Amino acid sequence: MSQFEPKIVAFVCNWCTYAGADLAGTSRAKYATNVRIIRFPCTGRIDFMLLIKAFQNGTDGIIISGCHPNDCHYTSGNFHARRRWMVFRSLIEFMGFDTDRITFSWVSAAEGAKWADLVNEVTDKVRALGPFTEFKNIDYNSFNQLDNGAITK
Amino acid sequence: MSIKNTYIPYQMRIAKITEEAPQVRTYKLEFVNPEEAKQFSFKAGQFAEYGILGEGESTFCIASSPTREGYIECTFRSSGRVTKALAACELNDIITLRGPYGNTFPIEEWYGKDIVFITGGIGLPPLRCVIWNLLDQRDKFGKISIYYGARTTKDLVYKYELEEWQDRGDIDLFVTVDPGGEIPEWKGHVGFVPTILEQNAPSSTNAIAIVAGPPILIKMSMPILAKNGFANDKIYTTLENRMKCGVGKCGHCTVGKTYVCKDGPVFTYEEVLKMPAEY
Amino acid sequence: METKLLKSSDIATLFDNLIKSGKVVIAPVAKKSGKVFFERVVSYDQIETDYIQTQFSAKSVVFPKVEELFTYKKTEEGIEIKDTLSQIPETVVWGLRPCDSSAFDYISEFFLKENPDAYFARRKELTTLITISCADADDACFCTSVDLNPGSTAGSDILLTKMGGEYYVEVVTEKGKAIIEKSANLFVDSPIKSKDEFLAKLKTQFSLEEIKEKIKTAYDNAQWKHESMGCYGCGACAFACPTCTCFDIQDESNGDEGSRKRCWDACGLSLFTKHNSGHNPRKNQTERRRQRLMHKFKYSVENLGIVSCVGCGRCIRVCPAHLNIFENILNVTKE
Amino acid sequence: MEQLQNKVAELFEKGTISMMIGFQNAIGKGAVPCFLDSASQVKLLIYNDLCKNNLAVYLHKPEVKEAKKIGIISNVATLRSILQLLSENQLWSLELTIMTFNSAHELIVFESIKDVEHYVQANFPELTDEEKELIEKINAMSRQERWEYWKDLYSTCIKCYACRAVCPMCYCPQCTVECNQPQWIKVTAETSGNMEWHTMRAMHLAGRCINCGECGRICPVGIPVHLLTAKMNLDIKKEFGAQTGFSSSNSYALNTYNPNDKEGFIR
Repeated sequence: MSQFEPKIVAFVCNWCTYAGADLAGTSRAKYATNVRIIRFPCTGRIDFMLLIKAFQNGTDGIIISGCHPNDCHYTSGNFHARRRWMVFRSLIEFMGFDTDRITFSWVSAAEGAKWADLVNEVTDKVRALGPFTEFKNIDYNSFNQLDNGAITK
Repeated sequence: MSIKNTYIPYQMRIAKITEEAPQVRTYKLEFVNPEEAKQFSFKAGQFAEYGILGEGESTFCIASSPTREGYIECTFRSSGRVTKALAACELNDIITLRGPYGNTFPIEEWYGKDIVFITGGIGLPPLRCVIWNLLDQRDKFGKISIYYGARTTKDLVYKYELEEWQDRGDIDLFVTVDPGGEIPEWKGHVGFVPTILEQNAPSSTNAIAIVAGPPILIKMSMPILAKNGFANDKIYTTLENRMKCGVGKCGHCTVGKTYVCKDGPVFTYEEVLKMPAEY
Repeated sequence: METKLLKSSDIATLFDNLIKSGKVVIAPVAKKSGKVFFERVVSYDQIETDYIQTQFSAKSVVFPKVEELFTYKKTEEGIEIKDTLSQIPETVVWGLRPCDSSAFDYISEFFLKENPDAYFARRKELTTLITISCADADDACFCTSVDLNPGSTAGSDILLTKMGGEYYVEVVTEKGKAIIEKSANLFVDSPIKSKDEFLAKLKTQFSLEEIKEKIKTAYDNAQWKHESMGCYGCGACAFACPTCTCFDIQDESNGDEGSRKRCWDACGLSLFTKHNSGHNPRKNQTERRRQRLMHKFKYSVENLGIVSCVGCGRCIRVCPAHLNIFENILNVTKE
Repeated sequence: MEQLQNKVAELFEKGTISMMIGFQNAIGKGAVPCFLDSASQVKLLIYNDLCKNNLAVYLHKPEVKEAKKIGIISNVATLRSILQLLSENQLWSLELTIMTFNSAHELIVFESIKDVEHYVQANFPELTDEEKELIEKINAMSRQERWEYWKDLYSTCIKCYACRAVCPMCYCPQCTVECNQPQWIKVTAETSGNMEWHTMRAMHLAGRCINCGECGRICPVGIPVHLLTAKMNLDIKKEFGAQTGFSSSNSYALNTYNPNDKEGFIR
């Protein structure tokens, strides 16, 4: 069987990480192709619901990345985001969610190499974790599916 | 078991798109499966559930006349999730259709009578079906008059048909726009529908009135009709409530014990007055 | 009707035979929250026997909280739509209460009388109800007030009543008989017995005839406001109710594939009647609460001739505001 | 009891209040919220240990907003809710007369919001032992066990939204769950959608929840949803030092920041 290739979604800020990823490209750094980058105006705009939606739609791992503290294009967007992530991470941890599949990082526009490393590292980590089936299979053994008649699934 | 599964929709191809007014479109729909077209029949006043797979279903009336076979037409304003998705469709796209549902206007009972239509804005589509039905058998009815108004000239729907009806000569057509909504070239009436109705005072002798439109229009028109001698059981209206199933099961459209979807949507004003005011 | 006796010690064997027959067996199970729900079980030791009433009714067997109506797939050639009727399994419900099974009579009438519902019909056809009569009741139970009783056979296929060391078995329908015949060696014939001394004793809260008469004119009663001001506007009562049948239809999609589902909806939720224009026919919670109660005692009588309240008391137990349906009804029908 | 009834009658007669939110007797459950609009009904009012509902949620009801001059009988949780709502500018249209019974069962009618603050700060509640125990129990589980634990609970959720309906902090005219363009949260009550809903609800209450525990207490399927926000409040207190329902000028922990916030997971 061929090796499992994880799908990874990266939610990144327009001003730093996106430019950083661009730099990685222009400087011809080689990194894993598993990542799909979604650009946001700011890390402050990355709603936690997007993470859940991404997992629901079949991603295996998520990278969230933006400007380093004090570097935010909008002064404080990443500070707000940091607080939100701290709370969110501990909440889903409490709910038993696999937080190993979400990686937070600061990558500046000059850190093309860091971006490439990050993606490679996350891809390796998620590949080792295997496909994220917990969330996808969640409906199949629940009560409503039973009386839906889909018990054989 | 031979219970028909009413939740499985027909697939319909959009054969023609007409932009009626801002946000308002008319689709001409043809059955993808010609077999289904043969089985399908409906009567004036009925409605259907139009849907986009993945988005959901929305309820509106069938705007074409049952006397014209082979296709149906629907007119809708894009406002919610489903209607926005519908409005994003292009020619030849496939949408779904369930129906027809609901009761009908008792057109046979109206033979030989004068008919007065009172409607406004997006209230014309449900009546258009009746109007064309009547016009296709014009000799069976007495005088037909139509009072139709919209906020501005842009918001009038079926502009081309309004002209056609105007030119026929066998209809008294009063098209009006609200004060301030007219453009310099506008030759029709200016004023609210009830005002125009009051000025022209249609006779109630051997006549039927059909009212559809925004609640305010209905509310203001009723006293004028009463003043002109229209009995409550001679006034018809079509109610619209939120609906999901269309067959009297989901419970969304209930007004008291009445299910608008299966007991309606066509009611006489007398029946409406007996219901609790939850519509 | 055949009547039989079954030794208490044989109940597990009967249950195992049901499971071995390959049918889906739904029985009361205690969840991590400590509450008892109907769930699929595969052995007798999973089931909970000590309960007055399950948290939710067994209606989900014939009217699931989420039911896939059909799946679709968009391809180059066109759209393929497949209904899910063939996936419905044969099911046995074990251990529901007489009020619950009598509710099946009402929902069957509702779903099948006019514009019959294919999904419901199929599920109903494949479902057998094994009811256990109530030896205990609590403050919320009021089945005797709606002309039922803790040993009523209405709606059941088999009714079991515990009498000391044995179960008195009433075989109500052919479906029930088929189950009994599969385990015939466990049963012995019995003469018809009186169950009264083994049934829960309940206080009758009101006279149904009187309420049915008085509620006809209760719509404009000013007391509705006082009775329903406390209503928070959640859907708990409707979802717990064995006779509430309202539903919503929703599409769920993932790219070119997806399904259309129906799921429970509740008239107490403010969005239930809200039009897209913002107009809401039932604007206040008072009107919504009134709709629900009037439906139970007036509208369903007018439409189907049945009072659609079976007195199970679930809405009273789950109500966050502790509203009490019979208290409300009594108050709004006072002069 | 009489003390309360007399006081409320007096307030009605003076015209200080035009509606009183309190409790009345109910069959079986002991106490149910009631709404009085004249002194003639005060005999209905009761107050005892069974009066658990957090009445602050009713302050959002259109009928109550209309009545404007409101008397409300509160416990500490209700008082905290009121303070938090004040800090979120939600009660500006109401004239509140706030009452409570102190630990000696004496009726207190607060003169001003400052008094409420002092009273709350002097009687600031901790999480109950039961809640602490459960949180510790869950924290002690392995990740897999936690996942299974919540999954089992969420599978029974029916999306009746009672947790939202009883929450004094859930006052948005349109909840995210009702936004369908796009459909953020599944309407159907399947486990994945239920999980989304509870995560979303908890996140939107992070740093605003006042730990009254109503949502968990009333959940018809018995999901301890209040633990999610209670746990987050513990974190927020630990990390950012913020406490909800402490004063009427609280700032919302997730709406502010400190450049020196310390976290251990961002690389």
